Amino acid sequence: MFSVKRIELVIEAVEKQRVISTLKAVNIFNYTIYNHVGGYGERGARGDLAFGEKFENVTFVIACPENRLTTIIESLRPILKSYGGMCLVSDAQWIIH
Amino acid sequence: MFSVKRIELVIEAVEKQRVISTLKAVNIFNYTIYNHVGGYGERGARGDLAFGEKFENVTFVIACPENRLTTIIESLRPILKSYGGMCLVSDAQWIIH
Amino acid sequence: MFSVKRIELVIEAVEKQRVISTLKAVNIFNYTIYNHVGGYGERGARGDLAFGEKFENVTFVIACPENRLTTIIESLRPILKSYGGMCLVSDAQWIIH
Amino acid sequence: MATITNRDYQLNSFQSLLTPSIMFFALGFVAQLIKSDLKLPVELTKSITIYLLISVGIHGGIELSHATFLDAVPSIFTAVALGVLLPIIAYLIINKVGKIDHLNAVAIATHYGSVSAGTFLTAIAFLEALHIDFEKYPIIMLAIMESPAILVGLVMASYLRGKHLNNSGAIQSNKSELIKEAFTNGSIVLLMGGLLIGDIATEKSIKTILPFFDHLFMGVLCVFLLSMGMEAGKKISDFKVAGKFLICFGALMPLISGLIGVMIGAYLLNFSVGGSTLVGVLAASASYIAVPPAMRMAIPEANPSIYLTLALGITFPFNVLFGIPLYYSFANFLL
Amino acid sequence: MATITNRDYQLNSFQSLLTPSIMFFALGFVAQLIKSDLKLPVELTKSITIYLLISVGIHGGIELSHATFLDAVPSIFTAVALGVLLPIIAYLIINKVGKIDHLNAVAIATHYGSVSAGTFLTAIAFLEALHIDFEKYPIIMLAIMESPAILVGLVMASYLRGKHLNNSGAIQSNKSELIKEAFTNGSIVLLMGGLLIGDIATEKSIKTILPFFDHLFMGVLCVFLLSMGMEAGKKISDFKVAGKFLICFGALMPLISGLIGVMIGAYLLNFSVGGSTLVGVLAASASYIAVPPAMRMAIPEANPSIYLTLALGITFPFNVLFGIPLYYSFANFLL
Amino acid sequence: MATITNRDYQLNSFQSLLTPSIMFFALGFVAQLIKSDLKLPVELTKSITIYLLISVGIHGGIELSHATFLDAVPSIFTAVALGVLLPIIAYLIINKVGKIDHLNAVAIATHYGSVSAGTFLTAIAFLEALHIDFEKYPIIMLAIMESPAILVGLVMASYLRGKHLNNSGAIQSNKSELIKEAFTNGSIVLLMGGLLIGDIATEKSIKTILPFFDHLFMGVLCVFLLSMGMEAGKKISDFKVAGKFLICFGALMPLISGLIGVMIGAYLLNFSVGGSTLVGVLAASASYIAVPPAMRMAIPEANPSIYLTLALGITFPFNVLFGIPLYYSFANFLL
Ligand SMILES: Nc1ncnc2c1ncn2[C@@H]1O[C@H](COP(=O)(O)O)[C@@H](O)[C@H]1O
Ligand SMILES: Nc1ncnc2c1ncn2[C@@H]1O[C@H](COP(=O)(O)O)[C@@H](O)[C@H]1O
Ligand SMILES: Nc1ncnc2c1ncn2[C@@H]1O[C@H](COP(=O)(O)O)[C@@H](O)[C@H]1O
Ligand code: NA
Ligand code: NA
Ligand code: NA
Repeated sequence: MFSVKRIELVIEAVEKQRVISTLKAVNIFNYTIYNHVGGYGERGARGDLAFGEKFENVTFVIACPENRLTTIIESLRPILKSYGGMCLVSDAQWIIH
Repeated sequence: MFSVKRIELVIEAVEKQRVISTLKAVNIFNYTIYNHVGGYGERGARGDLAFGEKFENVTFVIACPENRLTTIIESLRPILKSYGGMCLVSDAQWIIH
Repeated sequence: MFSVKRIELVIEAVEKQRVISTLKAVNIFNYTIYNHVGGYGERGARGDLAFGEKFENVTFVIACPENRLTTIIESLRPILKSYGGMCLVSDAQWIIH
Repeated sequence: MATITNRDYQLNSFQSLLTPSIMFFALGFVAQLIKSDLKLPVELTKSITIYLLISVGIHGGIELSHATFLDAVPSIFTAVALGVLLPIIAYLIINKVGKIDHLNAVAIATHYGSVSAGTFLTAIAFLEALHIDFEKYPIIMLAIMESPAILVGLVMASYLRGKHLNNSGAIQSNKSELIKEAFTNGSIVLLMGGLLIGDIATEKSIKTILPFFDHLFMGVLCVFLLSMGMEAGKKISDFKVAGKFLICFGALMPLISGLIGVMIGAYLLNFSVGGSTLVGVLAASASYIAVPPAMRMAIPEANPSIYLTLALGITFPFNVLFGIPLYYSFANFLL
Repeated sequence: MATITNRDYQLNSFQSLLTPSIMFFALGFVAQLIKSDLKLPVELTKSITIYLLISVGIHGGIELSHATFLDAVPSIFTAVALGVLLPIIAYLIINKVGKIDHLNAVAIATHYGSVSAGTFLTAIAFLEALHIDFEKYPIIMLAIMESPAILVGLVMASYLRGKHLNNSGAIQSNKSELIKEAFTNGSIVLLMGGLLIGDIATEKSIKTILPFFDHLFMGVLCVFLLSMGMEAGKKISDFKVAGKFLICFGALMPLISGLIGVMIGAYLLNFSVGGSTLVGVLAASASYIAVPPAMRMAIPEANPSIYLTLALGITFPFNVLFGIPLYYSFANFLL
Repeated sequence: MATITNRDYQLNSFQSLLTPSIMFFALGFVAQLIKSDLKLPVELTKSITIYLLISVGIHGGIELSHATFLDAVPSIFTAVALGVLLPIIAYLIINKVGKIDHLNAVAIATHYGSVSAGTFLTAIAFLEALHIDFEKYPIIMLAIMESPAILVGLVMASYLRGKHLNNSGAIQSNKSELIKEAFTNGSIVLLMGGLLIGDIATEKSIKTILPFFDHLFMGVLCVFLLSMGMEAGKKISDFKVAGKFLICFGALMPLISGLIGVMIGAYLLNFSVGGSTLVGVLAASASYIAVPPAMRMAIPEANPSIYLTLALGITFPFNVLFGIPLYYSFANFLL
């Protein structure tokens, strides 16, 4: 068991690939992803249309060592700036397997 | 980055609209929602029937300032009382975008 | 409101039943489950195939009293050993209803 | 039809059990029993249900385009009456005989006043396999009978709450909302919409959509029953939550109401053997789509596992496997 | 066809509003208005869209297998021209007349230069109900018109950004990627693929797949329009986000471009009444599938609620209920 | 049939590559290569697979209702033998020639002993396009061949684990559970269920479901192959994970086993050209539905990316594009 940071990023589905590439660029390859996520934010409702997963959210959950946090956050910030979304960071324990 | 409370509410899908209205009534408009959530609790299994998203759970994740927490919780409590469900609160950091 | 541990277990969908039985064996009956979860880890990409929810992840969220944590973790460890997956533990407050 | 010899009938009846649709029901049931990993996507089952409801509606509408509204009045009236009386009878049996607590009893009883489109469709497949004609009014009754029982359930529940229970602090669910929902239910919209469209549209234009809504019907029904067989098979393992009394109830109640229904169809509505069988099926079937969520909202104190297991795991398969041929032979015997 | 008497036409036209497909659209719309809990699985709507696009493509391909590529050149040229000009006209109206800010104006305008396959399919159902023949070139135009407007939108947006706005720190979305996406869109692949396969495959082998792709078409279209009616009904409640000017725009713009389209079809392309109607429909319809996500990526500053509400909640139902018969009568009047 | 001239055959064979179903496979493949955003809902692909398996089963069942069980014994026996021998051959090639480690070798080899219903269905479409008749026993073989290879894989894995590896602390997956799963797999249930129902049901009642299960078959198959083309296109980009040796193996193994299969069909089972081709296809095809999850559970040490890429990205497209016509011409040459 060791301490990690748990990043929870809710963002528009269209930005999925961009997030994955951005993470790769800072050497983060591992993540968990939830598709078809709905929500309501400053940019209105998401996830209620028959066309288009393109107007849904996806959620990324990324567990990373504390010392990687700032790099990751800073790499994601421009995406959050343009396309909105929510990014929460909390503390967690990683169970080694 | 500033501190927020992360509310994670797992509740029956039929109560979705009621939760949204209740949140609105206390001026909380933003949330993230996960549909088709399964689970097992005091009221048995959820989310395994061919008919009916009506017997599934949904999960609301709400990030709010600490000083709004009590109001929100108290507004949700009656719903939890009648229809069961789980409500967890934890600390998180909100990444400003 | 009282303190609990929030366990978040991301594991291959094929192991769903095994996790449920394992939890039952240590007297944990309640959990929330998210199906069709994607991800990327040491064992490559998950959740992008037309056949087979069998190559997807599922996420279990389990809220438990602090004193039950070790038992649960130890019961899950062998599964994590064989089949990979992620297991995060964090602190949360349970809202009594 | 009534002059059919008994032996012929038995042959026919047995053979009819071997219609593809019923064999698919059995296949799904067996797949579940042997714990096969066979799974139909939930969206497939939902899509098929939508298709079947529209199809049945259109079919009925085409036939009814020859009738006047007045002709339908007795059927409509009967449907409402059945929807009101059956849940009361069921409640009395469950609460008085079975000693089940008031609110659980109401929640369960309500299911038996409403109807199961799946059972109705299977009955139609059964009749068509035997080449038995039937009146189309039961399709209207199917649409109508969804709702009244829910209202009766609401009334019973609030009466009993007032009489026997002191209200807990629980939220009272908005009653007018529940009533509205009882009447704007998705199945009702599809059935009634189909009926209307089948009735209004010109014969020519209807013909363009029949290859989809008519020719495929029996085949699609097979996949539906495959899925229903699997659901029934899943639920059957929850038997113990229901307890012995309720298990018996789940098979006896449809028997009682099915026979009542057939008699009403034959003597009151003057339907043929086919039509009377369908009225029997409407009376006998228990709702597993519209009523469960309504009861979950209206009577959160009741245990959903019980009423779902009864409606889906016991009454539905009972009707499909034994009830339908039985109601049919009873109708045959009467007429 | 042009010698049809006016009265006959009116009768036909009214009757045509009662085709099953349009009644299903109305059913979905009403279901939403009465807040029924009716829901079609999203996957069903997507699957049906895929089916319809392939079917229309194959259908067109079979017909085009008799034509040469040269015959199609004028249609292709016209499609591109419409795709370029319509968004510019729309932008000028929205920005100059409506005083809507530049970027929102571009985002909205782009939708009107592209097309809606759903509207096109409804128009085909309409023509077939009236037994009106039509040229198949509009199907190619449908595939082609998806993309040019998106490019025009991109160009306009970056021009206006340079001229009127100082770029915020926001990421500039990769333009070449967006352009690539405009041309490899799923609908284009299905339509073009269907066209090609219908064109190349031998008549014999095509016949084996027609029971699925042809005979069921009109029936499946009903379910599609049911779903579209529900979407339109959902969006209609968002009216207020659009504001009065844009609501009017959502009904007037298709009128203008529809009439222009019919004239182009009739006089420039020398199409029959049926074909000219379809060109009108292509010009009049606004994209609600391909363009919204493209604009979301290209112009994140614009408000998606506005353009989605306009395209789906106003222009689509307007075209289905009033536009199509209108463009048809205009074509009828011209020819 | 065997007297067909060589030139005729070549023409036919090329033309057969232009059947709609195979063109749809190519369309899906190309869509993926040009990175189109085209997506079929996963539930659609699953639903179609269910439909196709039932249809093929029913079809076979109808034909087999004229045969006795004894007639099927040689086919059944052959199916089991192939399922046992092919994975052993494949294992030896992979491990001895390719020097791939034991457990990965077993996991991969197992896939080649089992079958791919998608390949089989494509072969049927191919034969029907050429108007070639075929025996129905291969359908039974398709159902039977799903399982034995999985058992062989389990046995090989535990033998090799004992011999070459000291067991890590990893959980031993429950073997009896895995064996049970091998025989109650969803595809087997659907195929066998369909066969049984097609066999038992009366001709009259079967006719009512053929518009759905028969007439639509070839059209639905097109959508299935569109989806398979997309999957294959996705997987092809994972080529490098497999390495050169395994890529060659993915194309050579089906060649070897396909030719063996054709010979067995022609000489041992005395099938016609059509039937022998199908036996070849059964032998040549690699499972991508039943076996991968079984191997994932039974041999968690092996890398799923490798066996999925091989079965789905290499062997499947190889068989669809080259294998099937090749096995057919070989059968043609032999008979
Ligand atoms: N306070 C919040 N709590 C939970 N989720 C939020 C919150 N704010 C935004 N979101 C999520 O982030 C998405 C995009 O937010 P926005 O960019 O503000 O529209 C929304 O659709 C929600 O899913
Ligand atoms: N201890 C727990 N941990 C995780 N989820 C829970 C827990 N208890 C209840 N839940 C979730 O809350 C839902 C409703 O709970 P209940 O009202 O107890 O039936 C369940 O279906 C689960 O999804
Ligand atoms: N660092 C991480 N952050 C988030 N999710 C992870 C992480 N590592 C692994 N996972 C999840 O756990 C699954 C299995 O991981 P693995 O066993 O490493 O392949 C992946 O598919 C991811 O969903
Ligand atoms: Na009833
Ligand atoms: Na347009
Ligand atoms: Na094989």
